[in-house]
Amino acid sequence: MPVMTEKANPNVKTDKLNAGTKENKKVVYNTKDLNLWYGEGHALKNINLAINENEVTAIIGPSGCGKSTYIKTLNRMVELVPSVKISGEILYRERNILDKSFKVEDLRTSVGMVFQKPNPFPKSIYENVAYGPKIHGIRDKKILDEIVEKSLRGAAIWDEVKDRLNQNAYGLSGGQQQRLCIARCLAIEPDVILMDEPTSALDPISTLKVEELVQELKEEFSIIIVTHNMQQAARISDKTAFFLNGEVIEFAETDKIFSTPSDKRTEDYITGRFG
Amino acid sequence: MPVMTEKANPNVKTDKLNAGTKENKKVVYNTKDLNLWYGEGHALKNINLAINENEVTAIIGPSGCGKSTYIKTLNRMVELVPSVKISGEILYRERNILDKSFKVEDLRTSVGMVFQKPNPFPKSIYENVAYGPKIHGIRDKKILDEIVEKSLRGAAIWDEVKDRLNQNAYGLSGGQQQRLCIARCLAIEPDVILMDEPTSALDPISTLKVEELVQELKEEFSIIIVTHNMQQAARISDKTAFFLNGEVIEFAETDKIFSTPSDKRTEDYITGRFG
Amino acid sequence: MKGVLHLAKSAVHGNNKKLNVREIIQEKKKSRSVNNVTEKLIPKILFGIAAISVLTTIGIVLTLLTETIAFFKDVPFIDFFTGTKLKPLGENAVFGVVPLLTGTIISSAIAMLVAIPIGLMTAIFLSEYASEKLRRMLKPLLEILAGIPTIVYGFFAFTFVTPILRSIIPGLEPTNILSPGIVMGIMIIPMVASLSEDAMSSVPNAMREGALALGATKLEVTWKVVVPAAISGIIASFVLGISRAIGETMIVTIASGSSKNFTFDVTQSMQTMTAYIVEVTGGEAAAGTTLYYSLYAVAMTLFVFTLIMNLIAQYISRRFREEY
Amino acid sequence: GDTNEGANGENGEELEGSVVIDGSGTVYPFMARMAENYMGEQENVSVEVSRSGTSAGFKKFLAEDGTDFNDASRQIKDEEKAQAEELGIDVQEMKVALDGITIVINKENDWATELTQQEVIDIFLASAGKKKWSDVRADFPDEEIQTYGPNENHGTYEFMFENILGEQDLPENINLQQDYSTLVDLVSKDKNAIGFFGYGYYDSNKDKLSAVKVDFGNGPVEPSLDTIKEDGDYAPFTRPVFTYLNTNMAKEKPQVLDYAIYTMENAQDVAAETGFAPLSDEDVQASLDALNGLK
Amino acid sequence: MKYVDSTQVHKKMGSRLFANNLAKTLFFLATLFGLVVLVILIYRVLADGLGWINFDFLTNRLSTDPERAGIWGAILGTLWLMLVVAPVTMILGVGTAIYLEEYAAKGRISSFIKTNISNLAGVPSVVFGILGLTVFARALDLGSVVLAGGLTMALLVLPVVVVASQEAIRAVPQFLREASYGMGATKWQTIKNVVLPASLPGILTGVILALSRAIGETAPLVVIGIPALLIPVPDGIFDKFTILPVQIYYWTIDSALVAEYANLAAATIVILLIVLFAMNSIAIMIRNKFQKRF
Ligand SMILES: Nc1ncnc2c1ncn2[C@@H]1O[C@H](COP(=O)(O)OP(=O)(O)OP(=O)(O)O)[C@@H](O)[C@H]1O
Ligand SMILES: Nc1ncnc2c1ncn2[C@@H]1O[C@H](COP(=O)(O)OP(=O)(O)OP(=O)(O)O)[C@@H](O)[C@H]1O
Ligand SMILES: [Mg+2]
Ligand SMILES: [Mg+2]
Repeated sequence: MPVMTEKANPNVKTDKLNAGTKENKKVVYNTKDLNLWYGEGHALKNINLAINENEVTAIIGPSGCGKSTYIKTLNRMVELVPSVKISGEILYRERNILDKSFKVEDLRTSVGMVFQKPNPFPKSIYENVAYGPKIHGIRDKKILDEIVEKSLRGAAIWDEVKDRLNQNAYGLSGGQQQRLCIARCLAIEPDVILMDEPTSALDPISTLKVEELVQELKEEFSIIIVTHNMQQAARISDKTAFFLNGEVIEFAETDKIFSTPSDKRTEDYITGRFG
Repeated sequence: MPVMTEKANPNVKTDKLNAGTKENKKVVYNTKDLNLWYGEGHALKNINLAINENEVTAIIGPSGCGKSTYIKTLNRMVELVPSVKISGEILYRERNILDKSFKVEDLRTSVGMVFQKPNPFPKSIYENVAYGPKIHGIRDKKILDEIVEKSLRGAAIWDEVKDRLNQNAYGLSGGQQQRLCIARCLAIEPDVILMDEPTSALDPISTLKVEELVQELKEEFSIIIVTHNMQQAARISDKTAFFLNGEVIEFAETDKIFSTPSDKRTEDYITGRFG
Repeated sequence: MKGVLHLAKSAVHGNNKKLNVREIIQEKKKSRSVNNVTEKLIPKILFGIAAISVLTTIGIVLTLLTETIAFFKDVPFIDFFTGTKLKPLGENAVFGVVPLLTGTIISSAIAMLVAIPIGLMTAIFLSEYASEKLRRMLKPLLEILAGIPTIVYGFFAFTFVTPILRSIIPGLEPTNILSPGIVMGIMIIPMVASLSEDAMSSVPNAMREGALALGATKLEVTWKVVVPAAISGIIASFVLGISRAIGETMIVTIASGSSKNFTFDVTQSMQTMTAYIVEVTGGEAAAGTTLYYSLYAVAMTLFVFTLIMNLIAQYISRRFREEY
Repeated sequence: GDTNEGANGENGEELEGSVVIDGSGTVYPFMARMAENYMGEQENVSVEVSRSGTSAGFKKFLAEDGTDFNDASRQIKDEEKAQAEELGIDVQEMKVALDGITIVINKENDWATELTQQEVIDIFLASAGKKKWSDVRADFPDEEIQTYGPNENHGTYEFMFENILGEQDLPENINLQQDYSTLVDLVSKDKNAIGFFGYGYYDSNKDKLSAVKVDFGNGPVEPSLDTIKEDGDYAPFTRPVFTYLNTNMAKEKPQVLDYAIYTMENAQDVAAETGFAPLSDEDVQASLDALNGLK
Repeated sequence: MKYVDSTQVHKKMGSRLFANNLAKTLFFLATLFGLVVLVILIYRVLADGLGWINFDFLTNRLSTDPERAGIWGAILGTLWLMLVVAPVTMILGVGTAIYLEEYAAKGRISSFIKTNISNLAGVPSVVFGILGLTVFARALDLGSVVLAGGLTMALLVLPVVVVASQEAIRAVPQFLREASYGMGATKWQTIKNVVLPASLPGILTGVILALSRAIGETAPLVVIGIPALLIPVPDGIFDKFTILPVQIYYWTIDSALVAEYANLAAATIVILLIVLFAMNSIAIMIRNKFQKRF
């Protein structure tokens, strides 16, 4: 393993990689020396990543490498596991979200999340989308109507559901449910959207629709997407981070990662030699 | 699929194959035109197989091809599934076991079975082995002691457990438990032993021990063993039957199957091209 | 915070003039500090609610204990628990709890003599012999049996079972401990059956297959493998059944009369602890008398009895939880 | 209800509130019927009748916030009076009907249909040692006597114990019951049974039990509404039954007093309906006078 | 050397199979026993009571005269009782369940509360009656009114609701909670808006079962003290009351006195069983309708 030495000082490496991106974009998430343990298990090791605004950043890596853990750390969802311990810093818009004074609810209002399995609430389609605005205190029916329509349009599902907004969301197909979940997430107009394998439970056609949607959404939002599917990462992301055993092995422009990875392990993974 | 025509008259084919075996061995199980349905699902299709005494017969094939179903038909264990329907004949020592007049309990006394997952009773080691003889009416403590020792020796586990015969069987390791189950099966001195992937839940060392044991046991018993592990079949069996989609594709000497299979699909499976 | 988000907003949402949800949300957030208070208060309130169940237990123990202590000032502890004479009314009241204890124990014993074999056999039939279809048909019927109020069983014992028994057993008194004991047993059958069935159903099939493959008949599999493997759950169901029988009130109140004689003759009327409580509360309510305190002493005894049974059942099913 | 407004009550006025009655199970049928009739007239008054037994009832009656009436099948005792005084409760005795202690036997019992007063006493007296029927009279069957009666909760028991047996011990094996229905059942099913309770309970179970004709010296007398009188043929086993009124309550709650007056006005009718012998007119008037004095 | 003689085994097989069949028959008969009793019981009750059920019986007040007696008071009493038990037990039961499932650390306190609840479930109902008599009827000086009875019953059935609610809450998948947290919802908002609505069917089923237990219980109310004759019907929770099972009780023990009372008791049992059956059917319907939605 010749790259071992590089890994020993990941800061340097990631900075170097960041330097390779378009300089005019702002950094939305800056992760510094992040370490995370589940009890004794060291799940994230010295993560350093700077994620840009209005880009799609893909996170790839074999199962168990810590992708979900990382993305769930970005909105502190990982804290729902009681045994979790975290060290390091994650700066979101320059503020350390791991700071105790930072309210997770505020963070999660600005940072939306879409999960691997579509997880609509067992409520009507309308109520699903209106859920976020409502819990944040928006009661005005007219405003809610507007938000719902706008969000469903934003998630490219409006035409399919506009006639049955009051039906239960569980009547939708898996792909529709996932787009509904995206709409739900858009409804509170987040700044960043985290997506954890949003298409892994979907059929190819629905996958395509969600991928297109992601491409559109990046105009307005910053998107971080975890995926098992290398082709997907190549298709839709601007940057790609490759995780292995809880470490970031490589982080660079997607083109570069998939054409000329600088790390042997990245190459092995991308060419399907393991994982 | 060029073999299709052969399959249409499987009798011929199997007989041909049988003809290839050492002629001096008696047939212990002769399956004729066996068909089996789970409700609507046709799980075994026109099976014809003649299995010899004092040999190890391996049954291989991809998952879901009907291996377990077949072997469980041989001791009519498959009838525990309420929806099962069976047609055809299975002659065990010349008597059709599918005949209603045939008592399953008698059959199962002559035909032992070892399961995929070790399933000792939650009793002492001694009681596990003595269970069979006891239900068959042997009460004499001295005879039972002898049977237990002989069976445990036969299953190559006597030395490991002789000092703790009264301890619970659940204290044993997985491999030991499996050999205990074999001992339990030996205790009723069966004629045939059916084994359904007996080593798939075991570590390599325990697997080796069980494989050695099978080799020894064939001196006294006829053994039919289902296995996922091609190497295992090659190592321990005399004959091998290859199942696919509920059909017997090929049945021949193990050497022949693994060196010069006559069916393309057998070859594909053995060389790992599917399954 | 506000600054940052404004920044973000203007960067991303500069084009949307019509509706700016993010801004609205920020506005609302500011005016809703109440939220934090609720968030902090709710767990405390819920804890308070959860504590009520504990308070109930404490309440029961305290009410019983204080009056019981008063009772033992009047009647010596030893006399109460060894006295075979109970004559709570009239001039020379005597308080010996033994007649009530024998009444309770005998009625429970009769009940369990009915409930254990029939309940266990029912469980075995449902778990080992019945087809899935039959089981799905029979179980709800047993649930109905379990859901019938005890007063109905009391009526049944008094107006139906007793007359039948009396035509068979000539010496049987019109109120006797036998009839309610049997009916209580019938009432407990579904409980024993369903808990035992649960225990047996959780014995893995692999175990049954192992035995069947040795040529065992179903009976042998059941009796020598399944039942031993599920024995702790089965015994726990028996213990819970006993606890239920001890605490059962209306059936014995109606059908067993109120004789306080110390006897072991099941054809006679006997009183259980529960029936005594009903009789005394129904008949007497003036606080401060020994009779009044005796009510609490008996209730305390009953409470301790059932508590021990429940703890035993919990202990058995926890300690010997089947590990396959 | 189909009550006409204003056409009811002592003063024709609509009353409301509750009247709480407890006490003797013997008097219960009388009182329950009375209460029911009363509520037919005074829609908004709720009369509850319980039956804990005379003594137990007195305990509830003689307490703070006690019951308004206590039915009693015996007269109030001195201790009870003393306690009432202590609590400042002014008790008004109201004799409401007459009851005969009826000695009942099984229908199949054809030997003991007539007994002398002494024989009855002996049967229920432990010290008399009459364990078998043949001990009572030589020509009676050689079988054990089974004695039954209401338990100590009941005034009937006390009347039997104090007035008939002269406070002497009852047999050890006497079967004392709380519920009269149980007693009726027990006696009706036991050939060797002999029991005692109020006439009313016999009256409504005549098909199941026989009453013993008691010879008080002038030939056997059957208990009946005619013979049960304070000066009638059955007088030795006759006792008045009472209800006791807490006059403090009567003064506080008009409905209580109204009910008391109603009870006395209708006592004779209701008594006959419920198996009691009616009072004499003088007795009724005496009570009414006392009650009217409370107004 | 052979120990197991196969001819021997074969010979014995017959008797072993016979034993098996015999046992099977026996087990089946045992199962049938309970059901036969059920049939007899229902038949008896119907035979005794059905002829007495008519409109007047349902709408008349209590009376000592069996011809005129009705159970209107008991019906209203039962309803009033439910009106107290349902909200009280629901608030206490669901609150406890939320606390145990969502807030309490899985430590000493929560396991203590859990043990306590399962013990409470085993306390005889008559002891609850004494608690009710001492605390609600006497100490709080409520008397034997609906409220006192209802509170007593609510505590009695509390474990049923707690356990059912806990199960329902546990059945709400974690991903729904995550979805809500992911929107920036607070814990209580998540519980209130997601967890509770999703577990509502399970909770309701538990509450209905608890209610049906409550209206079938007799002993606690007899202990608290319900008068044998209570003609007025209750108008509120501070009124004295009677309920169907208590009415059955009094009529049963008085039946030797007035034979027709046994018929009235049977008729009341029919009504009570119908009510319970309806309630259980509703519970089962809710359970089936909302089963496995996630
Ligand atoms: N709740 C948990 N408790 C303990 N360990 C956990 C927990 N969740 C994840 N882990 C461990 O942390 C490591 C990283 O898990 P994570 O779910 O982040 O992987 P992943 O890259 O998302 O994998 P996949 O592609 O399978 O989703 C794994 O070793 C996993 O076993
Ligand atoms: N109890 C059952 N009910 C219905 N279908 C069944 C049942 N058991 C097996 N099958 C079906 O019958 C077919 C053969 O199953 P079987 O278990 O015999 O396969 P197998 O070769 O043993 O597979 P594996 O290697 O996975 O054990 C499969 O399609 C399976 O789905
Ligand atoms: Mg993941
Ligand atoms: Mg298999």
